[in-house]
Amino acid sequence: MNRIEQTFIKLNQKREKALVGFITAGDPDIQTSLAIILEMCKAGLDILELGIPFSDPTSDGPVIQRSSLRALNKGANLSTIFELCATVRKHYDVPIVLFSYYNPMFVYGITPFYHEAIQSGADGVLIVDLPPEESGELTQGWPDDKLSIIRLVAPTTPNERMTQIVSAASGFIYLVSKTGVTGSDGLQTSVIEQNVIKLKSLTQLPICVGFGISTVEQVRQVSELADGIVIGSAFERLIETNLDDPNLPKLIGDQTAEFKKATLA
Amino acid sequence: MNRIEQTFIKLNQKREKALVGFITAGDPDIQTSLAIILEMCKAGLDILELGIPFSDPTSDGPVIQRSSLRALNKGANLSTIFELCATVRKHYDVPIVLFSYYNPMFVYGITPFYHEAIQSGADGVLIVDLPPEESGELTQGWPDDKLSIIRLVAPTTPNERMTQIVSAASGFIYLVSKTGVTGSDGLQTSVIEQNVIKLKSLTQLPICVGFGISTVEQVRQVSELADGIVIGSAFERLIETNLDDPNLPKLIGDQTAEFKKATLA
Amino acid sequence: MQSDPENHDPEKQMDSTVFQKQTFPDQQGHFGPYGGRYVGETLMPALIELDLAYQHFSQTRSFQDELKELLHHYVGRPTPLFYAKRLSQFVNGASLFLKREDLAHTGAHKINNTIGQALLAKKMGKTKLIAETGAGQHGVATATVAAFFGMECKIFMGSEDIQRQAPNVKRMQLLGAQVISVDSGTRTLKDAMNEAMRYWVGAVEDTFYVIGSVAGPHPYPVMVRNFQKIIGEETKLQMIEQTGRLPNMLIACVGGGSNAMGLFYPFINDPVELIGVEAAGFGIETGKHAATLGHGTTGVLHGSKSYVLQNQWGQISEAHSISAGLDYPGVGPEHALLKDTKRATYVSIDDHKALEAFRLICLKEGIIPAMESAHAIAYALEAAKDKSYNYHIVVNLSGRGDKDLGILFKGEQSILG
Amino acid sequence: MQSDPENHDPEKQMDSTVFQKQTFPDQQGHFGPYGGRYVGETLMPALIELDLAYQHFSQTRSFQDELKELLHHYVGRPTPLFYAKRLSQFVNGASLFLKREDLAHTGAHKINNTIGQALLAKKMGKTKLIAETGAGQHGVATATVAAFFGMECKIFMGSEDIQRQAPNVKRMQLLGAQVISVDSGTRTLKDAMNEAMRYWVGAVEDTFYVIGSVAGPHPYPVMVRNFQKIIGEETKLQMIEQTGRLPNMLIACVGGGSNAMGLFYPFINDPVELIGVEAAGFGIETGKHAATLGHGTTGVLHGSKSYVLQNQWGQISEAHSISAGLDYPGVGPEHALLKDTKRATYVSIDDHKALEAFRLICLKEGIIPAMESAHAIAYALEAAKDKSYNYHIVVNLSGRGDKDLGILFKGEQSILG
Ligand SMILES: Cc1ncc(COP(=O)(O)O)c(C=O)c1O
Ligand SMILES: Cc1ncc(COP(=O)(O)O)c(C=O)c1O
Repeated sequence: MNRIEQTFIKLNQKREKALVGFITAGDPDIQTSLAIILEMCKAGLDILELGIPFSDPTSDGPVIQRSSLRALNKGANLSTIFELCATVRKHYDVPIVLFSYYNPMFVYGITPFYHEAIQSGADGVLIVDLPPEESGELTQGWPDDKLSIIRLVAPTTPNERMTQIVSAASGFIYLVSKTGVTGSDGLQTSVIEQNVIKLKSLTQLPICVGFGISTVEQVRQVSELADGIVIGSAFERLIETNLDDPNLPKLIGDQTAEFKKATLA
Repeated sequence: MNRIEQTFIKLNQKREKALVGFITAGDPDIQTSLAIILEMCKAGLDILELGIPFSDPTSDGPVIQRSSLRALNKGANLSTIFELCATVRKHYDVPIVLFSYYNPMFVYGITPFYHEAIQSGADGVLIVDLPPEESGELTQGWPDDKLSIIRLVAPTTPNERMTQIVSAASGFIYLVSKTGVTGSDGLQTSVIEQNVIKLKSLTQLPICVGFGISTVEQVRQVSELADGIVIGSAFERLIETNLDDPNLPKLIGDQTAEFKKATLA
Repeated sequence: MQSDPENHDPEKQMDSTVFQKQTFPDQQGHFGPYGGRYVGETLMPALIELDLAYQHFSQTRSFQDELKELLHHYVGRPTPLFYAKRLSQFVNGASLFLKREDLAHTGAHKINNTIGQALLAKKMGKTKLIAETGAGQHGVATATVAAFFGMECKIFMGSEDIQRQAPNVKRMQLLGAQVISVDSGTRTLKDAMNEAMRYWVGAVEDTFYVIGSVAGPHPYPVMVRNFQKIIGEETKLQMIEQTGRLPNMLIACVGGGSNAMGLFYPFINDPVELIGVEAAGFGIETGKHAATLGHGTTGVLHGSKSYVLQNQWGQISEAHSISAGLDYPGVGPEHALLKDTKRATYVSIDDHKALEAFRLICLKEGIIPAMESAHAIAYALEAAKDKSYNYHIVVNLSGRGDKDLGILFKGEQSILG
Repeated sequence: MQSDPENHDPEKQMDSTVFQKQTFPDQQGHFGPYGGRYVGETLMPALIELDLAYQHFSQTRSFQDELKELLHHYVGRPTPLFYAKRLSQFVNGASLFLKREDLAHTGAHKINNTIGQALLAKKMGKTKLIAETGAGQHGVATATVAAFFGMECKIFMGSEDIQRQAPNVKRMQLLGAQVISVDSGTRTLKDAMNEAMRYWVGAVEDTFYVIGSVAGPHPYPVMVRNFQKIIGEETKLQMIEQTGRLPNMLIACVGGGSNAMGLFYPFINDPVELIGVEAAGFGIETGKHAATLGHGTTGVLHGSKSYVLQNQWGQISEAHSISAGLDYPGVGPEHALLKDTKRATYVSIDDHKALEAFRLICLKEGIIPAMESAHAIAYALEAAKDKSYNYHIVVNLSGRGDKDLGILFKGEQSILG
């Protein structure tokens, strides 16, 4: 049983929901990024989604676009990111999901990527632009299923397709809250609720909801519907507006703690 | 016998060549224009070519274009020009040829034009853009042939066509010295000579040469070939460069005298 | 003081049946009382030579074949005739068809003519071309054929038009032509033509003057009309193919009048209404317009007799139009005859209405028309109103509007709002 | 660290005979190891719906008839195939023929595709169109069909391209489209496409994304190729009509690759050499180029797998070309397959040579080509050199150069000297 499963079991027992935190690896630089992550873990983050920056993040809104650019400009790459991952793993047992666009992985090499990921303590991957239809190349290149493959379900996903997706998924299901890129405004809880219900009828996997959740109040609302909440742009926005603040990691940590509180029943 | 014929007979007897002076009527204004013309006559001008300014003088170079514009801007029109002509006639017996583009005449009315011209003492017309082919309308509208019709022959005119042109002409033949608009540079005396010889074999009419004759030396050269020399742009250039000089009419008169001297054998 | 040809020209009494009995022009280039050759003697021999050469070569099989070939493979003819369904639905009246001269190489009908004249120039052994241009379309079309036939080329263009139609200036330069800025007079088409004629006087031996419309001295009006009449010939075939019959009405804008004559001529003896649309500029009542046929008087300009805009003393007036190609105080002599005989009707459309029509066809049909052509469309929209859908109107879309972007935008802001 | 598909993709061993045995793409949009659908889940259902709709409607008679009709009467097809005699004489080698896509409505081949996609959008009940654009030609072509079909339209364009291709921005605006300036990344086509995809994610229910080349996720590469293959179909007929046989070589520029695929596809099983010309920008050796097939590596960009320009970490590189339409670090997946199988050859031409060819065709043939097309011409001039006149080369003149006047003139001075 890997760390992701263990985490959900534990949370379930505590009647808590998972706070999944997305951070672009290496933003604003590798050192600060590490410090931020450590603070988040300390503050009670349940799952870390470690974003591999990509030059052309077509599923992301402006906040994460800019964060990717900052990370790339500071030289972040898969090699430094695996190191970062390994360092986090030394300090915390938090499940780590590597979030990526397919190209950086593909170019690194599917099999080398797998080994490095495992080596550095990662627990899963979420490849935003790799639908099940195109996953064969990846799964064939991987020796076993020690890395969970988190899959996305969107509000536009029809029912049959949901079945297909969840059957190819492991770890948890990432339910996209709305049509739109990351960081978009507005939350339609009724749509989320309907989709969670549908998914629950199709899979045992936990359901985490993401895209556009940025306030404590929203976290509270979604906590009542799903097994976890993913926060990304909200953290990155905080980084962006406090780039020169030496206290930045602490700020993110505090924010994490606040969000985490809102996931308690 | 009209004044043009008489003039050439007289000049012939004196072994002189005709100095034909072109002046845009009303340039720079009607009063000064009159003063200029009177000075020219006093200085020995043999024939006055009185230019009726036209807005679109396509056969004229920049100097005469600008002179036409000055005249028009000061309100010159056929009515004031006939008056000017009549005033000149009161003082001098010099033959007056009205030089025009066809449109101002046509719009004034062919027949009214004829009567006004005769009335104000004009002796001939030279209509630069009215070839013999299109002259029927004009000659049909004129009761008699008291107004000479001066015709142009160009270096491009083939022999047969020369015959046709001279047979429709009266007064004198205006031989265009070169291909080009008025005021163009350079004089090819050999071409002129050839054309004069050809014309002499076709007609008894005197031959006057014009276009681009601007120096005393050129007047002298052409005087050896033809019966008369037409000077236009050279006078207009002098007007243009001395617009503010109260002595302007006298300047033109002096220049006329110089040119006239050069026409003496 | 205006000499009114009605008084002394018996031909002026002709009505439209005259076209069934007679073809125009006569040997000397007269269209009834209009046309002819009013130029300085230096040019007369060149015009006579041109007339003979045109009569000769245009009858030869090799000239005809070569021209046909070029029109097809180089110019892109036949241009489509397009039923403008959305525009027709919008007016909810007559059916509107567009003759797509905008799709011809270089973007307007002008090339039909320049390619014919350049081919003739080549046959005549001329090595240089000159032309006047207003909108720049004729200049581009001349520069194009000059490059094509390997001839030197000079284009005369008013300095105001150089401003208004900047892209076309650049196109001419890329095509290797020298663009000569004309600063005299109104600095528009009229003065460009004056200057081209002046230049021609000095260069007539080796230089062919490619006139851009059915204006100028004989044989230009007839020659240009004949090179442009392919527009009407194609339209006739296409209408019959698409609708099974002749159209009821043809509409074309009139600057010098070449696209209109080209469209009208093949229908001259057919029961089809012919409408020429002139530019009313700021409005006829302001005096700032280019409605030569509608509001001009008989006169002689640029070598032929026709209607002109002029004052009582025969001085040519300044024309006004938003569209450089219509901004001309003269008009081809054949139109004068069509007007007097009532065979064609001439109306006018002001800048404002032309802009509205421009906007409408952009938005309804996805076609950016030349501002010139927008005048024809504007009138078509009016004419279509009280008709039924089985009344068929063909509008000549004489050119595309790429050249007009400059006048439509002040900085980044569109004047269409 | 580069994952080289040669090592684990047995299909990569295919040679060009594969096209005789198999058609591409497969059901999932794979061209051998390339193509596919690499997009966020939100878009997947839309792509599947699009694929089904495309498969369905494109087979119906009414769709085919309507498209054919529009291509003929609205777009102006067939475009001419023109034997460029002067250019051929100049190179004194092979005979050069130009396929005149510059004469299509809006001035480039792009409209063949947009009119097809817009018609499909209409059938699917979509009311809004979006598109990315580089040179602006695809943007204009999309704005045009949006106006034509009465749909709302948003065009995403990099802010650098907005500068480079200003006239096309104005044209789109006149056609009623909203031009959205994209300031992220390289501010060119790549980022315009990123932004269009992002917008689409949020608007996928009522919005049809009109992709402008044979790139993007399945079914775009096959759909766009099929809408563009009319270029090659016409060319085949025209060459046979004009020369009695197939050409020896086809040459087209390759940005995303749509004009090239459109020309090549109907010849895929014929004994005809296929040459794609990419932009070498400042020169391959400078690293500032857009020669994706020639010097890129396999990767995934904009929803499909193909060659891309990228660094060792899979970050997409900035492309460089004087020509905005070629300035793209990706390329359609079918070209990747054509390259690997050696069915087509890909070469590159730098800015300087493209400008020279641009200049030459202006002066020799009187045709102002798009800077994109000038790359194809430049290579054709080289390829023609050591051949005889009965070696026939067809060059796709994919568009006209009006849009490029801005980059060719600094102020009033032409950079062509
Ligand atoms: C597109 C277009 N239409 C019409 C005209 C007007 O000329 P014409 O009346 O000779 O057709 C012009 C002149 O430049 C033009 O460019
Ligand atoms: C005229 C022209 N040719 C070629 C291209 C390149 O695109 P593709 O390779 O898809 O034909 C463009 C793109 O904008 C273009 O405008």
